[in-house]
Amino acid sequence: AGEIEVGVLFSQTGGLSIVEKSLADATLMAIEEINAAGGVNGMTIKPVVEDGASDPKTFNEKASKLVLRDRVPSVFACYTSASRKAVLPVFERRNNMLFYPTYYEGFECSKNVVYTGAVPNQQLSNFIPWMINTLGKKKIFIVGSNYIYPREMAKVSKILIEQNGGEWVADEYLELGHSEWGAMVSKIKASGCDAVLSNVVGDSVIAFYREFRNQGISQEDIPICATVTSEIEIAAMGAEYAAGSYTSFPYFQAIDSEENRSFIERYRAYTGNPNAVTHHAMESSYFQVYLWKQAVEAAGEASPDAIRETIGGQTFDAPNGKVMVDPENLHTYLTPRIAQWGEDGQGTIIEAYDEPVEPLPYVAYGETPENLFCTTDGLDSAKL
Amino acid sequence: MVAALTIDALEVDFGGFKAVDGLTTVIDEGELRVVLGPNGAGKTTLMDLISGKTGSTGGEVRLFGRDITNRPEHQIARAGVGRKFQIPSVFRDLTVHDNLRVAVSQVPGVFRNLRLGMAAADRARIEEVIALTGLEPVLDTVAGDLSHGQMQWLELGMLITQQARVILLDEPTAGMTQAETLKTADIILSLKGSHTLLVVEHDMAFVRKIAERVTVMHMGKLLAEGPMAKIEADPAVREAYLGTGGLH
Amino acid sequence: MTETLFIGLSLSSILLLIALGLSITYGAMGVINMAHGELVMIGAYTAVLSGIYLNLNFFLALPLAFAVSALVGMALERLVIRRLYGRIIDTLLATWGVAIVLQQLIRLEFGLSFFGIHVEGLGPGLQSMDVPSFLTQPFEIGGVPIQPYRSFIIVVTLLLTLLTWFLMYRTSMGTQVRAIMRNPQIAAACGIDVRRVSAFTFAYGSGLAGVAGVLLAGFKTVMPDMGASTVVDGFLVVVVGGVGSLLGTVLASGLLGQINGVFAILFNDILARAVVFGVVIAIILWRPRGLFSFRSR
Amino acid sequence: MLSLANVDSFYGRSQALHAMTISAPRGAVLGILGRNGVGKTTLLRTILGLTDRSEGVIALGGTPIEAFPTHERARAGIAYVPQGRMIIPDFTIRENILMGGFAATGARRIPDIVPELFPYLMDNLDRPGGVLSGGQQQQLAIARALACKPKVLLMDEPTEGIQPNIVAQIEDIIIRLNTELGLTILLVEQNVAFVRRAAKAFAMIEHGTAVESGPIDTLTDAMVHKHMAI
Amino acid sequence: MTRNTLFRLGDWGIYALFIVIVLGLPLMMDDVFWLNRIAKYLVYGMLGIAIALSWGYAGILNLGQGLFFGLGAYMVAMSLKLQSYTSMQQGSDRPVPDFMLWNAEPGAPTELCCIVKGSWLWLPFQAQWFGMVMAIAVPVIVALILSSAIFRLRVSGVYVAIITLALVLLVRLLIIDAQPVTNGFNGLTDLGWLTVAGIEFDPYMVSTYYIVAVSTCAVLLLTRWLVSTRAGLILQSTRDDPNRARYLGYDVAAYQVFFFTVSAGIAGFAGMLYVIAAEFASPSFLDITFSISMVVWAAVGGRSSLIGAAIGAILINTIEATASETEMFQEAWKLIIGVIFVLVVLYMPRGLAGLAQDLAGRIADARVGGKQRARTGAPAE
Ligand SMILES: Nc1ncnc2c1ncn2[C@@H]1O[C@H](COP(=O)(O)OP(=O)(O)OP(=O)(O)O)[C@@H](O)[C@H]1O
Ligand SMILES: Nc1ncnc2c1ncn2[C@@H]1O[C@H](COP(=O)(O)OP(=O)(O)OP(=O)(O)O)[C@@H](O)[C@H]1O
Ligand SMILES: [Mg+2]
Ligand SMILES: [Mg+2]
Repeated sequence: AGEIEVGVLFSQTGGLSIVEKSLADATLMAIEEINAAGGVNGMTIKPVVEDGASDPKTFNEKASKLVLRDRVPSVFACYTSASRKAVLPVFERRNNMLFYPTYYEGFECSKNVVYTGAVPNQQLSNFIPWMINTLGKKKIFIVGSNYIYPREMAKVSKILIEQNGGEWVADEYLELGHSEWGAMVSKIKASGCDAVLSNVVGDSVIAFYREFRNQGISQEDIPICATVTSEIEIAAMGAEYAAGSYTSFPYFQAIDSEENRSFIERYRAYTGNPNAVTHHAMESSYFQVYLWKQAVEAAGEASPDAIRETIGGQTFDAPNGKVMVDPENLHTYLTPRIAQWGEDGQGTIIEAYDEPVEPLPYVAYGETPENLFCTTDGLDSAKL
Repeated sequence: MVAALTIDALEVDFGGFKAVDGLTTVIDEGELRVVLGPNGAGKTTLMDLISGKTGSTGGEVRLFGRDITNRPEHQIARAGVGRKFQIPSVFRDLTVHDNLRVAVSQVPGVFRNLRLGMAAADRARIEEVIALTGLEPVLDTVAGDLSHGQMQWLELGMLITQQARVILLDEPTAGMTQAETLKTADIILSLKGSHTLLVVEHDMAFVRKIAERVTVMHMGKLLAEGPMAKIEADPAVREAYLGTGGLH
Repeated sequence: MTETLFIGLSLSSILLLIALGLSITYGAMGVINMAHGELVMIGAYTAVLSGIYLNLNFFLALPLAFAVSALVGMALERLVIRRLYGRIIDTLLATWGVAIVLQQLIRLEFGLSFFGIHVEGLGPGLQSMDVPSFLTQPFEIGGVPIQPYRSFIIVVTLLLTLLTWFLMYRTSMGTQVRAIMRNPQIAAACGIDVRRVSAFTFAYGSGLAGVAGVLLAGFKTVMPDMGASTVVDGFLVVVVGGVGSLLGTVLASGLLGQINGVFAILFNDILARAVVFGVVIAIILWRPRGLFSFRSR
Repeated sequence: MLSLANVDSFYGRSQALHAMTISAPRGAVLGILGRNGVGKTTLLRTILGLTDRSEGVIALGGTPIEAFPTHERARAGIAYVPQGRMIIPDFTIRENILMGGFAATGARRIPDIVPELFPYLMDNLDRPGGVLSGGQQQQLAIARALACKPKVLLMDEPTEGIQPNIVAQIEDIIIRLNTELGLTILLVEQNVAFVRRAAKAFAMIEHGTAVESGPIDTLTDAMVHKHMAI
Repeated sequence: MTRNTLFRLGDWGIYALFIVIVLGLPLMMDDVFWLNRIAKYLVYGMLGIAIALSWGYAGILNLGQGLFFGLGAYMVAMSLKLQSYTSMQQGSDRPVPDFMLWNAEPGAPTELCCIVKGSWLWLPFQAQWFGMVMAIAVPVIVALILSSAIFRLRVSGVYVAIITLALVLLVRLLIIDAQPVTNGFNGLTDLGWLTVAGIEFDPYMVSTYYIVAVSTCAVLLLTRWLVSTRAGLILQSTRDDPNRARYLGYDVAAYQVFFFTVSAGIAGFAGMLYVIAAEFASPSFLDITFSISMVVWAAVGGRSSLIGAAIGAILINTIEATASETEMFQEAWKLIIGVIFVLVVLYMPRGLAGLAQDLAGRIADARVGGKQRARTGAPAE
């Protein structure tokens, strides 16, 4: 009996609510399911939902409310790195646990965060070799939104491109949230590249694909290979604009498994929207609640220290398959997949690892499975 | 003796149209000079040029021998030129008293004005001006709420508080009753001698009361200059300004 | 070279499209309407919803969006702006509040989401509008590649600009609008029905925003806060051009668009935007009342 | 033609007219006198509905108009030459004149009498109004008022800032407008001599109320002294 | 007692009450979270004061006040970043911000001087006092240069607003683009705590609250003094009629520059305090929405009242916080805030302070019984 409170902090209002609302929904759905199945250690989970309002200042304030005032032992929160960075001091200084569901650029090794989204190696380690070797595209134009994630993805990509005998012809950025792609796309056309690696995020994605098509570039000649374009953006741009392009993610709505089909169905029922799409970060938002539950059950209590002790090594059969929290760096083993988008707005998975891949948050810095920077006692500075 | 205000071949060109066109005149210290001229003759523009509101395109203005042509307005004001506008211009959101307090400061700089309160001398001067202009009953009224006439008074009062040595008055009695006009004339006459005044006015009764030397402008040029009596008799002036000639 | 010019031109036309409505509501009526972007957004949603529910095609959505945004604008004028004429900063603040409300209303599906009702096409998510395929298929005329959608935007913008110019400077309505802007009391005393003319003018400016919304929806994302970022650009254009000068608005959008295009092609988009901001600051410092403005004495 | 009965008028919370009662029969030239700030301008603005609020009856040719919005009153035939002229600076002289015509029915055009009265304006139709001198603007304001073919003309200190020979001419104009066009004129003036010459009747205002009124020859120096001295 | 004395007493009474409450709050409340939150809101209050000073008193609407807030925040955050544990962790005994390491070109020296282009700018920030001084100095210098250009060239009204707006957008763009030295979009996080004389100021400690509270009260009194001086009066006159002020011999631009700069300095100071209370600096401080919000706070409180604007900022933020944390309003709170803004502008054009003044006016009228006209327009407090 009894209740256990957890924090749920995403943007319910403001520009980022477009995506973050679905993360909050997925989190709350998982909580509801767990409660329906008897809760955790016999206790009902009570979510304390707060609105980050798409503003780091608000995220910081609400995080401190959840941690210091409501004293929840764990918080499921944040989509953008900027908001995670804004709440991080609260979690680290007050020793609380943050569960972060988004793919991000890496370079973090916090004892207070469990990262369940992909890090660069989990999106790129198969993608770039595949582009060059299977797809046969050697000259690659890298574009992104102007912030940390695309820049770091570009850095990792460049290393991988060179290792695989390809060549990157440009590395260009557009201001986050902007959608005037005229100049960029004509540069792409003029550059003589074979493929575009896109780290463009948010609503800019839609404008990008549309402009691409409007300037008459076909996905056959120069395919867009994206790391962030998910089902949300595809649905919004109109499937015909993306048809033929590729995305690399651990999760796609099109994954053909019983777990996933049931997950999609439950999510649609939960949100009351029969067309609701599922995507990587929201799937992570979903399964990380289960990982948390298992950790609490393993520890027998829910204190942040106890959760940190037991979360490492937890595995779960998520809609995308098996996932596992790496005990060294609290990031998550995920299975990289590549999908090609079809006319129906769904991806066809054309390439996937057989099993989950180890997360390497410092891969751009030279981290390899043999040479881990992030250890159980934090970042190993000697290696940097 | 150096003249208070020397205007030397002053000229301004508004895209081909010369509103003031080679005007020359000399005003002695303590003199009260009336400037007459038809509407559009360039009287207000002349004041604009003297006070720095408009930049001249030729000629010179000298204040007590010092060249002030095309200097920034506040420097000209500091050099001793005070000005009243045709449309009354006061600080509409401040009270009458605050208007006078702004005018009284003798130091221009920001830092030297960073103090509370007023020097005794300043306070005395404000009292004097209040007495002179009869603004006592409205001291705490916001200037924007004054009637047209009261605003004219206040503006005149501010010039006196400001201790300008040369005062330019553009139609100071516009919109005043006859009685008020007469009172204004008295104030102006009482300033004569201690201040140098340049007055533009169309009200001939008022002009007759105060005028000694008169300058008449027409189409930006000097039409006539001399004592009032001579001016009134001048056929050119009658034709252009006083008499019943055609509208231009 | 022609390609760069074309990019600049199309950037200019989009700036102008947004600024046109503002140059009326701000330039002619003295209202800094921060909700202008939301009227653009409403125009875009009108296109989306009319596609879903009425099966209207893109071209029919244009007049419909004009009408819907104009009506919303008219309501806004009636309820809020009417009490604020002459208080320019207050119009900015109040319409800022209105913008928040409009965005949130779309996000909450007019409040229906509280009751668990989902309206297809609304809500916090991204929406899209279909563009007829002949407007997205580039073709060539004499070896010069033509981008039909952008060309279409340029043409529509041009037509709207001419229409606006005609209305403002060649009709008695235009004189009335401009008279009201300068001195509403005298305008009224001269027999102008200030309320009606203001309401219509505001509605017209808002309607232009609606049209802009549809055209933007063709290559941008439709979402509740899509307008918020456009309105700032619009204001920069109107102010640089000189408040109240339609010609100024046209030239300013031309100038800023071309500068943006050239720098984006020669260097990169980030620098281009920085340069645009720099140019805006420089122009205002150089001409403190914008490129074109009337100087009274 | 125009009459006010017991009119109170307000700016925000402050009252500027108190139970004002005056009337100007058809064809009258009513001179309105009074000190600064007694409410002369307010009276004219109240007739047009330009103050914040007013109460009482205002009638034009027998029809009560106090419920009309300003533009309706203008269309009913009241034209206004405001104190301070209020020319629209960036309109040309032509546009400024034609503006007045929005109150008139039919095509907007410059009334025939304008070239005759104000040749300067006709010669400079395309100059912006904002650069004109004060006197020129006054002429323009009168021309604008005439463009609406009014029945009643409200003039607020039309000689303020005008050169003497044109003052004489405005006097002629007022008389001509009155006799030739049959206009009823309310003339606010400080210049008593001018009023004596131009007006047929007078009203003396004090504290927002008409304290004396009658035909112009009943205006005594004593009244002037009593109500207009400082 | 005259009406004016009554007013003055009431006015000082409100200041005294505000200061007593702000300083006495920790005695009544021991919830560290709320103390920290109120400290942040007091910082916003300071921003309200800065806006009221430039907008209400000088008539200069600055839509880019976030620039100065952001600069102040970044300056102090830079020095606190170098004091953070992770900055010391990089294998050298001298601090290097962690993000510079992964933004560095491979093989670059891991020294602050030269790890990335421009990183040498960080060198002096190793001293905490330097960051704190710069937090005020940099906004002041930028404001001085900017406002000198603006006001010497007689830019006014909405054009000033647009220049400040364009500038804040420009600087925001540059901060985000200069990722190797600024950490771009993520801003500066993972900071050390402010340390004075060996004492660390945990943002959730009462002493940190007092740093903010005392600063706010000091700024309030300082600005109050400034506007009561003759210079303050002259400033208000330049707002009403700059030409008149010029012909009285005042260099209007100098007054505008001075007060604009003071306002910027206050905003920079506020930025610094915010970092101390919230432990991060972010380019979102330079978002247009934030700058406009500040203006709205001041409008709600009363644009021409310093304390009114401060209270407006605190009040609006408290309402936002409580509304958004009330389950019923979770999604609708923005709607409510938007409606409040509109209603305040429509029905309370002079904000809370105006409301209070009208109320006080009525009470005073009843007391004094006289029919003295209220001073309406002047910014009385
Ligand atoms: N900035 C300007 N641009 C163009 N023309 C101007 C400007 N300023 C003044 N003028 C013209 O210069 C002439 C003189 O104007 P000014 O105001 O000096 O006349 P004035 O003698 O003061 O007349 P009044 O007695 O009517 O006040 C007028 O014809 C006016 O139109
Ligand atoms: N817009 C306004 N708001 C508040 N009070 C006003 C306003 N306009 C005028 N008043 C007040 O109303 C009263 C009458 O003013 P009005 O302008 O009608 O006087 P007037 O007789 O025309 O004076 P003058 O001869 O100076 O033109 C004055 O006390 C004035 O302060
Ligand atoms: Mg003049
Ligand atoms: Mg009057």
